[in-house]
Amino acid sequence: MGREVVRLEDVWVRYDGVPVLEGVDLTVEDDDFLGIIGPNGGGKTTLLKVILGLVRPARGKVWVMGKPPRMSRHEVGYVSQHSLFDPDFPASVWDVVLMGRLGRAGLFKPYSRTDKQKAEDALKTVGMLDHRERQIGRLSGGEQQRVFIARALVTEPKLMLLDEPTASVDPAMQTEFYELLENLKQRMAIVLVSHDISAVSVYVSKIACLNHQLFYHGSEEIAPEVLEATYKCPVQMIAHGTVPHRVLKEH
Amino acid sequence: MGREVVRLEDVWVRYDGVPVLEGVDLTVEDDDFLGIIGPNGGGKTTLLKVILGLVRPARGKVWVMGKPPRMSRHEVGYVSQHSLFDPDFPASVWDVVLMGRLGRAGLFKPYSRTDKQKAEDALKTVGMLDHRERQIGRLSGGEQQRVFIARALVTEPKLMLLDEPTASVDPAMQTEFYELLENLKQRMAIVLVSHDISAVSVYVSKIACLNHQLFYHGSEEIAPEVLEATYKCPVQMIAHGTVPHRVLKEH
Amino acid sequence: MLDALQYDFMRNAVAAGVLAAVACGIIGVYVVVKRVVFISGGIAHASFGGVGLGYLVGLSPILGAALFSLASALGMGLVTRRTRLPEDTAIGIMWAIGMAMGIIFIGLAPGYVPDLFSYLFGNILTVPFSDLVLMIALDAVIVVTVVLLYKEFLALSFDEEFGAVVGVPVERLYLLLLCLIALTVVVLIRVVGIILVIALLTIPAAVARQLTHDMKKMMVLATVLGALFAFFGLWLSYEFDVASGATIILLGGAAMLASFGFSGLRRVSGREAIVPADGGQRQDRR
Amino acid sequence: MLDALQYDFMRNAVAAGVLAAVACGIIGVYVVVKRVVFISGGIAHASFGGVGLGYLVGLSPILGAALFSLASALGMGLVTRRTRLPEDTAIGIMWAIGMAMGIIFIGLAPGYVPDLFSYLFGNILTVPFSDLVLMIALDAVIVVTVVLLYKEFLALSFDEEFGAVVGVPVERLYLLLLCLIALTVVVLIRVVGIILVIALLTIPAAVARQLTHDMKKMMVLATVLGALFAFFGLWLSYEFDVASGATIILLGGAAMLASFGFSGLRRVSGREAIVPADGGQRQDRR
Amino acid sequence: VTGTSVGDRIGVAVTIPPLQEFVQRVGGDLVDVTVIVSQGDPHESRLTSGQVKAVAEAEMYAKVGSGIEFELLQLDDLLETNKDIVLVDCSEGVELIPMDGEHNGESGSPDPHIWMSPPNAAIMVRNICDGLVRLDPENRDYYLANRDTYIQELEDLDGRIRQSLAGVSKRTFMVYHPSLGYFAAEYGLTMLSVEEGGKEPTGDLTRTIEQAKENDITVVFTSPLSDPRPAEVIASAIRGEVRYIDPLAADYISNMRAFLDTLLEALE
Ligand SMILES: Nc1ncnc2c1ncn2[C@@H]1O[C@H](COP(=O)(O)OP(=O)(O)OP(=O)(O)O)[C@@H](O)[C@H]1O
Ligand SMILES: Nc1ncnc2c1ncn2[C@@H]1O[C@H](COP(=O)(O)OP(=O)(O)OP(=O)(O)O)[C@@H](O)[C@H]1O
Ligand SMILES: [Mg+2]
Ligand SMILES: [Mg+2]
Ligand SMILES: [Zn+2]
Repeated sequence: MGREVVRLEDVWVRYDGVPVLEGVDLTVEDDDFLGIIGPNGGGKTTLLKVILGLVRPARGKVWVMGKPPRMSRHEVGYVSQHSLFDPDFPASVWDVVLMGRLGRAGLFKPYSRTDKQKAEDALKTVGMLDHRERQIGRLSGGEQQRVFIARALVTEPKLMLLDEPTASVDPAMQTEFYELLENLKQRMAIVLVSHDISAVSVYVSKIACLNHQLFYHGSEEIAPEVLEATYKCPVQMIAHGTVPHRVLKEH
Repeated sequence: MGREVVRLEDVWVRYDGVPVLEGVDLTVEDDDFLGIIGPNGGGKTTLLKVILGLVRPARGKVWVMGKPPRMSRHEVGYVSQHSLFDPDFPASVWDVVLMGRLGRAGLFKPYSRTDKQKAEDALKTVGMLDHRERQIGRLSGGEQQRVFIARALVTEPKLMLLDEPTASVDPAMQTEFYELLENLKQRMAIVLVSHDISAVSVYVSKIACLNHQLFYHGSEEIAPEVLEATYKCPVQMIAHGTVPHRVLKEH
Repeated sequence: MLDALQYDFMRNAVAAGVLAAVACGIIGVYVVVKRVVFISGGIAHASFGGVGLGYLVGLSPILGAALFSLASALGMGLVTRRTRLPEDTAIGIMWAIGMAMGIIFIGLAPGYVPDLFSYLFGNILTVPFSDLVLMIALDAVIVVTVVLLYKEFLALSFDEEFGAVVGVPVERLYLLLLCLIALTVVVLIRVVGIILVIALLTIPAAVARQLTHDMKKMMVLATVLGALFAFFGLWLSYEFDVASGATIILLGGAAMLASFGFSGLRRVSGREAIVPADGGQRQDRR
Repeated sequence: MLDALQYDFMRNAVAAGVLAAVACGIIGVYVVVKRVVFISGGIAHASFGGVGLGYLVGLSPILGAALFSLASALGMGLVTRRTRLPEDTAIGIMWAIGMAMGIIFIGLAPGYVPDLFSYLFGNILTVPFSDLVLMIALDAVIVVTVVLLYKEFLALSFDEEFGAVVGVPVERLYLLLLCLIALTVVVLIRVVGIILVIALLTIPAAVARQLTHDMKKMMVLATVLGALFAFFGLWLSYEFDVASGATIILLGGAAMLASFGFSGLRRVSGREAIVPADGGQRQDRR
Repeated sequence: VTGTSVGDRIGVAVTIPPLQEFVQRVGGDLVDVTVIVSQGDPHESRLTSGQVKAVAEAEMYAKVGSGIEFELLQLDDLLETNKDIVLVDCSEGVELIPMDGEHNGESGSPDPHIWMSPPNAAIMVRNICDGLVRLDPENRDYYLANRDTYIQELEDLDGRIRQSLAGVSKRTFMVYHPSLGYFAAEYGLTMLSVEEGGKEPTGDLTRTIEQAKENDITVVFTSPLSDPRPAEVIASAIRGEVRYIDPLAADYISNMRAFLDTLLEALE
């Protein structure tokens, strides 16, 4: 139905000879909200990095917005799993959010009025405008995460990649966050990596399970057997017997 | 019923003035298998470090086996949340497991026959005896975790503290691991920190929820309201509506 | 001191101090926040190989130092990024190899090597006017580059991965930054010498960091602090007749201890308790 | 070379090389695996302050160096563990302050300071017999300590937290280890000088690490390699009449490049693909 | 280290280059001279393996003997490689004067630069000749004849210096490294020096500049062994110039003559 924003064909990635992605095929359309679940080390982060062009596959083809990934980076927003930075780093929230405009502003030029306007809007969206002068390292983990989401938003992406964005965020904030995504999904394609199967199954429109290979389920229900294949263990361990249902949406 | 192995009274811990543990009282008896759940940053790791004497509380009292924690360390086994080490580190599995005997062997003395015998037994228990000569950094994450469990076992602890021991272990191995715990719990008190509420509720005999304050539930059922208080958010987010029941034990 | 300023060489020394402070104020901030103190130290020491080469082939030693420091900047940048050698081992080894090459070259050079010590330990009192011109040029290069690429360098220092994602050529910028460090090292060699360069790069920025969270302000503050250390260090060394470079460093060191001691105290009194009892290996959140 | 060995002081030089190799083989392994290369470099440079103090108050400079290096070992150990200063900044500053103090002391010392150069760059040819005795004693201290505390040092290097949990006094052992490094530095100063000590501590251990995964074997290998570098470096420097310390380092550096080049090649051909495209900041799993 | 011993010529090792001319002129074709500190500063001690080889192969060693740091620190070790070597102390009979009092008086050690005065050089040449005669009595006459010829040249040099300086009223000169103490004492001049103990110049450069101005100095002498920049700083402050004097040149007499000419210009 929508336009195709991501297309992976038979993508293989190896680290030191050990395959991490094995023949992954994936299509994301511009109105998709795709959830990716899978065990630790399954290759979820790697898959996102392939889409970002940060990792080049050993085999296979990748198109983002019909172009090679590195050509379309400025249309992609990214919130990484670990934002490793020095808590004493001398940058304000405002500085950090503006970084999202780096690709648009261009080398050698200062940020334009538009850039600043977008940054303000994004901070408003995540409810952090009041904190714009605060030093980034002095915020709580959840607040930092909101700033990083704002940073991803200011790029005005057509595709948003979120790598376990709620891992360091407390449950109260998580709910807010998923509600934010509910709004965003009108405007862009979203790929959300999460361990939180229940949340994924509640909010996303499609689910894929990744454990080196990708089991892509489109918008159908996930059968327990599929989860079992992905996690290679009795599903009971993960979701105590009852597989998360779409039904939860109505909660 | 059992002998008391841990006793915390009104324990407060602050990092840089921010309280992490607030008036925690806890008792663990020698036949307990206590599960501790709670949100990120709730203070779970800190609580274990208090029991180990690695972090001194700002206020409150701690006894382990009736002594101050640093006096009874040799009777405590510990598997930490993150084992940060250099993957090229020149140590074999055997070297690492023997480290568990350091406290028993004493300074300046080489490891005794007994130490080596115990190390062998522990490796057998976790099924890693065949890998004793392998370099530790070259094992997979799950294999490493087993070695660390063996290292904790060789101390022949009366109390075993496990900090998210299955986080880097795949589900297949997780099941095995919980079965191992089933055996161990005959011999020692176990405190298990985990985010995996379902697993915790399946295997442990008591549950405590920690979010700066400790909600200790003894061996009763955990009511949804308790979980809600702990996680400060609709429980649906965590366990999608149905709270883990004891009932799962029969799975 | 004021009466000393009637002498050309003293005025040159003050000018050299200020020009050095500009370079080390700006670049030092990146050195400190991007944590490349040791790469900078390695670049400085490796430049000694160039000094030796200069003597050997009859080139200007400072030109040799510039070549070697640029080459080692690129070398260390690529080796620490592209290979899996433990970073500290790799830097330590390149560092010592540069120095060792310098020693061997000097040994092979014909005739005397008169001002070897002045390359090692520097002497701000004898900076000739021609060097001041060179320093002005290098300062200009540094200031213009940093003004033009300020936002990119900020992103590079803060979070390289995200920088790459939004299309900043992070590796090339990183290498450029290391080259700027190399140029700064060349500027500073005259003032404090190869061995003490690391201090002049680090101390003003580290003190400035205690006082502000804004990178631009940090740069201005570090420059001002560097100029103050240079001026008063020069004064003290003049009054007490001791080596100028070392005095500048010791003065900076004292300021550093004072500022950290102060904020350390503040922190200790703020934290109330929590002693990471033994074994609490400091956890760097980085 | 063999004819040169008829001379006492050439034999002394060879003996000094071997004794230094023992110290740097054993302690260097800890330096490399515990990643304290820069702390070691800092200890070495800070010891220059002691050399200067020795000249100033008329003490033996090597005694002064021993005092300063022990003091700076404890200082750096405590500062990097107990405070929140960024480690690289803290070490870099202490490093430079030690050096600067040395320069000031030497400036204040009366008369010529003739063998300053030999403290900076070492001269294995002038190691007096009395120093050999000192080196034997220090080697003995190092060997005995490491034999007695082998398992504790292993645990300390591998995983401090667990060590603390099983009741090993990790902080005290860490400081002891740094003190052993300080003693090693003093032993090595005669051979390669303050500035190159860092290389002799690192290179043999880093090469040995390429060849084995067992720490005891690594120590033996590093010692043998260090002795080979010292012997053949001495030989080359004798044949070509170049500085001995620098030759030893360059020889070690060449061995290092060869061994890493070799394993690097092996690795590249083994990995098949995966180029961490730009921005793939090297992720240290540590 | 320069020079090698060939054939049956007598190998003589000397500490500094000026001694090379002394020995060569006395020994003529019968000796082969090697300079031990041919590169670098004899005030520092850098022992190299080349020096070791040279001393091991020599039959005689001529040391300056006036307390040059290299000899104080390294010579015993070096001579150990050759226990039979004939050791000549050239300073025997030279009256040592303390180091430039104003700066280094407190240490009380003698000024080592004895060879910079031609009469001292003559004494040194005699000592060298005695050593060669001891070692090789058969060629005694040859050595004595050579010695006398060379000493005559030194005396000519001495006479020329005295004569040239006789009419000069300005008697004060400035040199960076205080290597001309014996020269100044011999000819009634006053030496001002800049450097102290081989250490980097500090703020007292201003005092030196004032001193230079008071004494109407227009030339600052320095040696190729020293960092030229401090001398340049002083020269530019007094609007004078820097001139080079090499106290370690191997061609002693012609070097001293050249120095005399520049000194005369400086004292104009
Ligand atoms: N730069 C790298 N070099 C070598 N191996 C790597 C690298 N990055 C990841 N790996 C390995 O590749 C595998 C997949 O990693 P990836 O980060 O994609 O997993 P993931 O699914 O995101 O896991 P998690 O749920 O823990 O975040 C892991 O085994 C990891 O150790
Ligand atoms: N050494 C430290 N210095 C300062 N703050 C710390 C330190 N260790 C932990 N903290 C903070 O204390 C809080 C509790 O940390 P703790 O590790 O105990 O949480 P946790 O419950 O184990 O969390 P998780 O589920 O993420 O492992 C966190 O906010 C953390 O940032
Ligand atoms: Mg991941
Ligand atoms: Mg934890
Ligand atoms: Zn002299």
